[in-house]
Amino acid sequence: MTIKTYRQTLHDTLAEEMRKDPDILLIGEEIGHFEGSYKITAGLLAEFGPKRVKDTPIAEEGFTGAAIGAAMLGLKPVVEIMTINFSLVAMDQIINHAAKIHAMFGGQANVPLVIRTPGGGGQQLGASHSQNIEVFYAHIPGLKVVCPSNPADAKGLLKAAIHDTDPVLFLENLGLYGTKGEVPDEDYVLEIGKANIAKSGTDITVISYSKATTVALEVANELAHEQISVEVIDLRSLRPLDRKTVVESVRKTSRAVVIEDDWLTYGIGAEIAATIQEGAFDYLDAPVRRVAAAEVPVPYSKPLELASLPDAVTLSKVIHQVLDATAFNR
Amino acid sequence: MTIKTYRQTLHDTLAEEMRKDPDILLIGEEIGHFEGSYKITAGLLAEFGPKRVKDTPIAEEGFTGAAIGAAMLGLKPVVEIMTINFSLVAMDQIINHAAKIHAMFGGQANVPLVIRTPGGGGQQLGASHSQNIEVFYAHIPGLKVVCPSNPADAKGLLKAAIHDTDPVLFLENLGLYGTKGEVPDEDYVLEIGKANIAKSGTDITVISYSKATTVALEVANELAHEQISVEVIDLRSLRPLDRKTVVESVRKTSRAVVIEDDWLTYGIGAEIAATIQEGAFDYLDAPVRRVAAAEVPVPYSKPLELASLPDAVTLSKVIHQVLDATAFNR
Amino acid sequence: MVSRNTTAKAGRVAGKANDSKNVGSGNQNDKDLLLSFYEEMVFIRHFELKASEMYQKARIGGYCHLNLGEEATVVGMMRATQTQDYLFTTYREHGYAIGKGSDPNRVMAELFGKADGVSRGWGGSMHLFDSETHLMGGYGIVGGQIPPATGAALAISYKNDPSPDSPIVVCIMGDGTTNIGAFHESLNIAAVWKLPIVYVIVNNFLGMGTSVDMASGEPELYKRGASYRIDGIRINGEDPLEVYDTCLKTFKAAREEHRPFLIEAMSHRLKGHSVVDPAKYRSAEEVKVAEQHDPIPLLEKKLTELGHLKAHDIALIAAKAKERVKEAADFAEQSPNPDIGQLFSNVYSKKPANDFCRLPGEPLFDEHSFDTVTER
Amino acid sequence: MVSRNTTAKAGRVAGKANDSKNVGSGNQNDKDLLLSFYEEMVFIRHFELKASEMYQKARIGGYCHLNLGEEATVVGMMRATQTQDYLFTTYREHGYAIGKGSDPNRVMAELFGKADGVSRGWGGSMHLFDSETHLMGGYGIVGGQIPPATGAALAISYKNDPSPDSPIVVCIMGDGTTNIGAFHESLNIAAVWKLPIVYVIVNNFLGMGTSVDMASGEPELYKRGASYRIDGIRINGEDPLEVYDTCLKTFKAAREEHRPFLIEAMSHRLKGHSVVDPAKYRSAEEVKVAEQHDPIPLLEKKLTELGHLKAHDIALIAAKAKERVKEAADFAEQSPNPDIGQLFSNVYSKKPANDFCRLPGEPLFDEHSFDTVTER
Ligand SMILES: Cc1ncc(C[n+]2csc(CCOP(=O)(O)OP(=O)(O)O)c2C)c(N)n1
Ligand SMILES: Cc1ncc(C[n+]2csc(CCOP(=O)(O)OP(=O)(O)O)c2C)c(N)n1
Ligand SMILES: [Mg+2]
Ligand SMILES: [Mg+2]
Repeated sequence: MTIKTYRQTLHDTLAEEMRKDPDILLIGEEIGHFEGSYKITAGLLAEFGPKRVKDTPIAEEGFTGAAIGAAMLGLKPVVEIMTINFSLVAMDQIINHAAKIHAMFGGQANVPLVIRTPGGGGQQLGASHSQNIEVFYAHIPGLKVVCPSNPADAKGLLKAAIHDTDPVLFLENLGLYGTKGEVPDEDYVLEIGKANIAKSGTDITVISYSKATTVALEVANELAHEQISVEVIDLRSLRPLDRKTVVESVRKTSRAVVIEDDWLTYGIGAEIAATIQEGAFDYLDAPVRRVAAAEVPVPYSKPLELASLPDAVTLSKVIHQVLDATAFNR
Repeated sequence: MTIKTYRQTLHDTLAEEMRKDPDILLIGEEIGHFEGSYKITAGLLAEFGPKRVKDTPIAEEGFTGAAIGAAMLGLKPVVEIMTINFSLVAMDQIINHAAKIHAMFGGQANVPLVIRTPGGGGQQLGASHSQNIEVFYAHIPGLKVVCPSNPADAKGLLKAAIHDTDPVLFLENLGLYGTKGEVPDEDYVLEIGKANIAKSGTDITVISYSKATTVALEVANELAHEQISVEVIDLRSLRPLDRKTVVESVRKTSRAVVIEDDWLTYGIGAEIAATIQEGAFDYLDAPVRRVAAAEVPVPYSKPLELASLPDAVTLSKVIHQVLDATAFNR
Repeated sequence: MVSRNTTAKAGRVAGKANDSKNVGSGNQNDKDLLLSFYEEMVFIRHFELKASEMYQKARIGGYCHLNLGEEATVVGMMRATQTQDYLFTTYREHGYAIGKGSDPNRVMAELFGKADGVSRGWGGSMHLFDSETHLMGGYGIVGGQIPPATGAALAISYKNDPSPDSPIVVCIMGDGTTNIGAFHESLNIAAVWKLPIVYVIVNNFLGMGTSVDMASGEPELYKRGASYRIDGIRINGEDPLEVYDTCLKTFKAAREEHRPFLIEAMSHRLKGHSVVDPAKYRSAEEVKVAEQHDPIPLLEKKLTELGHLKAHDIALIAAKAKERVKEAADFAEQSPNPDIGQLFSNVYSKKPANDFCRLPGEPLFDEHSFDTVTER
Repeated sequence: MVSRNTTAKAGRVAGKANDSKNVGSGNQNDKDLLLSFYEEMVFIRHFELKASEMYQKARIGGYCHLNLGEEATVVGMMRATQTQDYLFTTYREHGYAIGKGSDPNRVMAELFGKADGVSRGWGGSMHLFDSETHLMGGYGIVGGQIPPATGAALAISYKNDPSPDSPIVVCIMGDGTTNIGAFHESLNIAAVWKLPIVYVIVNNFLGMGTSVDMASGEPELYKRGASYRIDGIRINGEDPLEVYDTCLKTFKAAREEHRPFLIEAMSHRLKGHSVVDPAKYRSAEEVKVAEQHDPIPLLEKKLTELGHLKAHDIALIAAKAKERVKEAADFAEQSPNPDIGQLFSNVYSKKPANDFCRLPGEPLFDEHSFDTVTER
């Protein structure tokens, strides 16, 4: 185990995999000479050369699509889309092509492609640069979507994504890059499609993913001082979705809250709540509540932006509301 | 009242509005000389001329974005995107621009734009041409999404969308174009953001929208013969979502099923189920069930395609399951 | 993964292998070559007519776009490819699939949506794929094929040096497609990365009903290569020999120099955009012009004048083609539907944990879902 | 909606109106014009330096891209616009906003995210908008401004005939932006529809750290107009007079002929891509070259040589600019934050039925939601 940032872990994992497999190449804007907009790929051009670390023109549709074609011929491209907001210009290639090619052509081709991209608000980047639109990709059969919330998972899931023979959207988060955690030194690979019980507890289940998981854990640890035992489920994978782990937890705790950074309506949490009400109907003591972003194009002004985003205080309040509504006694 | 097809109603409504307001213009591929891929705009080039019926190059991003700019300067463009599948190449303009411009610029500009586009599977068009991805747009604050299920609503909602001062995605469906219904002759305008109780009933609520509503009504009418009283809610608008009408109905019937043509996981129905479990928790006698498309890229083969899509038989079966599980006695 | 097979692409369709090596230019007087072009063109013509008939009979569903009028371009271009070359094309691709070497039976079976179809019934007319012939797909999204085609060329250059043995990518698109963003982004990437790819615009003067003049600021489309310093050339797509010669030369340069090219082949569309389009937007005059440019009578005339073809041969070749096409339709008819039990088997190449494989209306969970679950 | 104000755009920033009519070509010896260019350039320089300082002091958040090095292009181009003309630009737009006539106080307030900001605090540095000056927005998505700009030109041509009074659209973008699909689609549309729009590429030789040569198959970007038969011209963006003259002529043609043009202004970026970029990827040599092309010392030298400027004037102009910029920063500092109660007021221009206006964590329904509801 080594303590590292999420950023450093991504960097190291990319380098480690590239050293082992010459068919892995990196494709993206400003990943080489500029060393990456968020410096994940710093130094990799120097180590692997321009053949394997390919700076691209500003053409997300073109280079993401090119990565698809390269993958169809057996390469293993890892694409960086600078932020998930810019993936909107590449959407047709991701959804109509990467996700469909295996099925639409009767299983003859596959697309071993990884698309790394960060989401995240809270950086005062304004409405078109602050979105968490992972639900678009999570909705699509043929894609996988993973969303590590900490450095260790970043390593385990990035390796899994690179080894995967199908397209994987690897969701990072601007707010996580600087966070630290223990990272296994060995060749650590997680299984895609499995949620993680990030903290076990007995009174209430909080379901989350990506950066919001750090908030969930923070609140869970705080509430422990109030003798409230919170179980935190980190989804880790949005597609496939590990419904069973979620439902089993709620069958145990009888209460559930989702915290997510995206917009509430038709967000990730909607599916979680819908799943829980079906799978734990007779076990639930109160409705599943969702803590999500206010439904506005994210404002630049700091106080406005903060008001629009979920946070620990809000989550804690909602947990208390659910406990109160269910005659929870400490 | 006149009996008309959904197609004819759209055509007539466009013409009627264009005659009244010279600032309305139509923009899209093959809408003029070709008279529209699905013939909605047949004859309009002849009536209004090329200034107001603009055939475009194949460039959805370019012309949808151009419509945004034209709207910012006070025109009222009605864009046709041939099918919702092709909207993926225009997504950045719709989501990062049309939906954001009003808020991001502090309310100084608005975008009175309508984007008409059909969704729909079941036409053997294969994986990339058979999607129902309206949830992408429904998730976005700043957009409105309406989805008429019959000719009268098509008229009322298209008028509302054209009169609206904000961007509206107007969802049609390939399978609805040929369907007929009574259409009010007068200047009929519906309010965006309100659901419709398409059929009232007391035993179970079926929530639906667009083409699936026709299936819901068909099943409701059939089940009436079995003395099952089904209430059918046609959402009409996916954003804003009329949660109250849905929940009030379920508070009355205690049972709910959603039928939708999109994929189940993170689909429209997820939000409906999540909303119901929160708003009618103490009233529900059984979990909300969802009848949606199987999670596969839609196959071309007819039997495979049919197996992947929801239908009346399935809905009926699920309704019976819910009734049986709740000791419903006829 | 990149095949090393460098043998010349054989003309397979008329049931007859073409053994002319595609290394030099064709010859006006090369009787065998010209005749084999003719036979394959006639075969494709009849294949498309059969497809149209089968569509009317509802054996084929969805959209169905034909190569009628485009046969000279199809045959000249496909003959100039090598088996190892990768082909990315559009929804208007039956002829190209056959020309690249796919079994016409399996192409027809795909149009019927059957299990023996080249795409196992999953793709249909717009989405033919044949891993054996390196047909990397027909794509239904306008421009959608161009970025993946470009990336396939990246994979080639990643694994191969320029050489007479290097595979290349041939990426086909329509005229209308040159106006979409993916065209621009991809050609630029191919230029900057020096990729072995030849983009071929089949200019049939129309998108669906919109003319090139109305849609493209620069209607001489081959000139658009200049924005990327890609050499562009316009050819007469009605003449299979001109198509063949130009392609041969251009493909050779792409192979040996690893750089992109742009070819624009002018070729009229004889019928509507798809089988269901009556093409009312076309004047009688325009239709007549298109018919005058039908490459089959043109070649027939030329071959007859050269003394290579008699009326009797013409009838014989047509009869043979019809016979073979009928065989394809019979094969397609008899092929079974894909197994419904396999509905979920193509979503991923390996089934992941917690993959959601439920039919419409099935509950999220069943009685066995929580066998191991905790008591409450 | 299209304003008919045809008065020449005045240079507002240095607090001094420029009354030269922008109808003819500027003159090398027009002292007043050159001096007013100089003053405005110096003002923008100091504005950007203050922005950088305020960013370091955390008064400004998010991304912040400066016009340092680009002042001659900014001033020459903006002076050539008329108030009625519409400007669509990028995230690197403080100078353009000021040059088009926005109050520097309100521009700075926007960078601070304050209620008096030109975008009411909703946009920030990347998203300046000013309906009064027809600044139709800075856009943060590369290429995102180009389609709406093109559509604004459509609206102009819908409502106005070509004439010396017609407004036009000026659409600014960076060099790297010419490689994205929206560029291609939009220029083609503008050509086919004959729209009154001038696309201006500010070529600063770099995307973020990627050079034009590495990113563009044709690095002489003005030549890319040819793909749409749009006339392109390359100018020296360091010389405000050349920029002014060319823009004046080109804008006039766009106004009077209603057709699109493409201008490429070469102009070095003095610092990193944004305030936080140390630009390590640039060699000392490259930095030196950029500094040699700094348009302010260049113009200073010229004006000094012409005898229009003395050391004393230079100091005075700088002092005045600094003073004015300080005033802007003070204004921004004192301006209030936007009212949190207005969080939901900008989602739609009119609040629709059932709009969802709940803060994070609020339940979907409250006790009043179902006041009218049926008993069970
Ligand atoms: C992105 C996208 N937009 C629109 C369509 C609908 N469409 C299918 S074919 C076609 C015309 C294409 O014209 P062209 O590129 O000239 O090819 P052709 O059909 O003439 O061979 C259009 C608009 C589509 N499939 N994809
Ligand atoms: C679609 C999209 N992709 C990537 C980015 C990230 N990005 C912001 S600015 C920039 C470089 C733009 O270069 P250029 O067009 O030359 O403009 P400059 O910054 O030099 O003025 C990039 C890649 C973005 N904002 N939008
Ligand atoms: Mg065409
Ligand atoms: Mg630049």
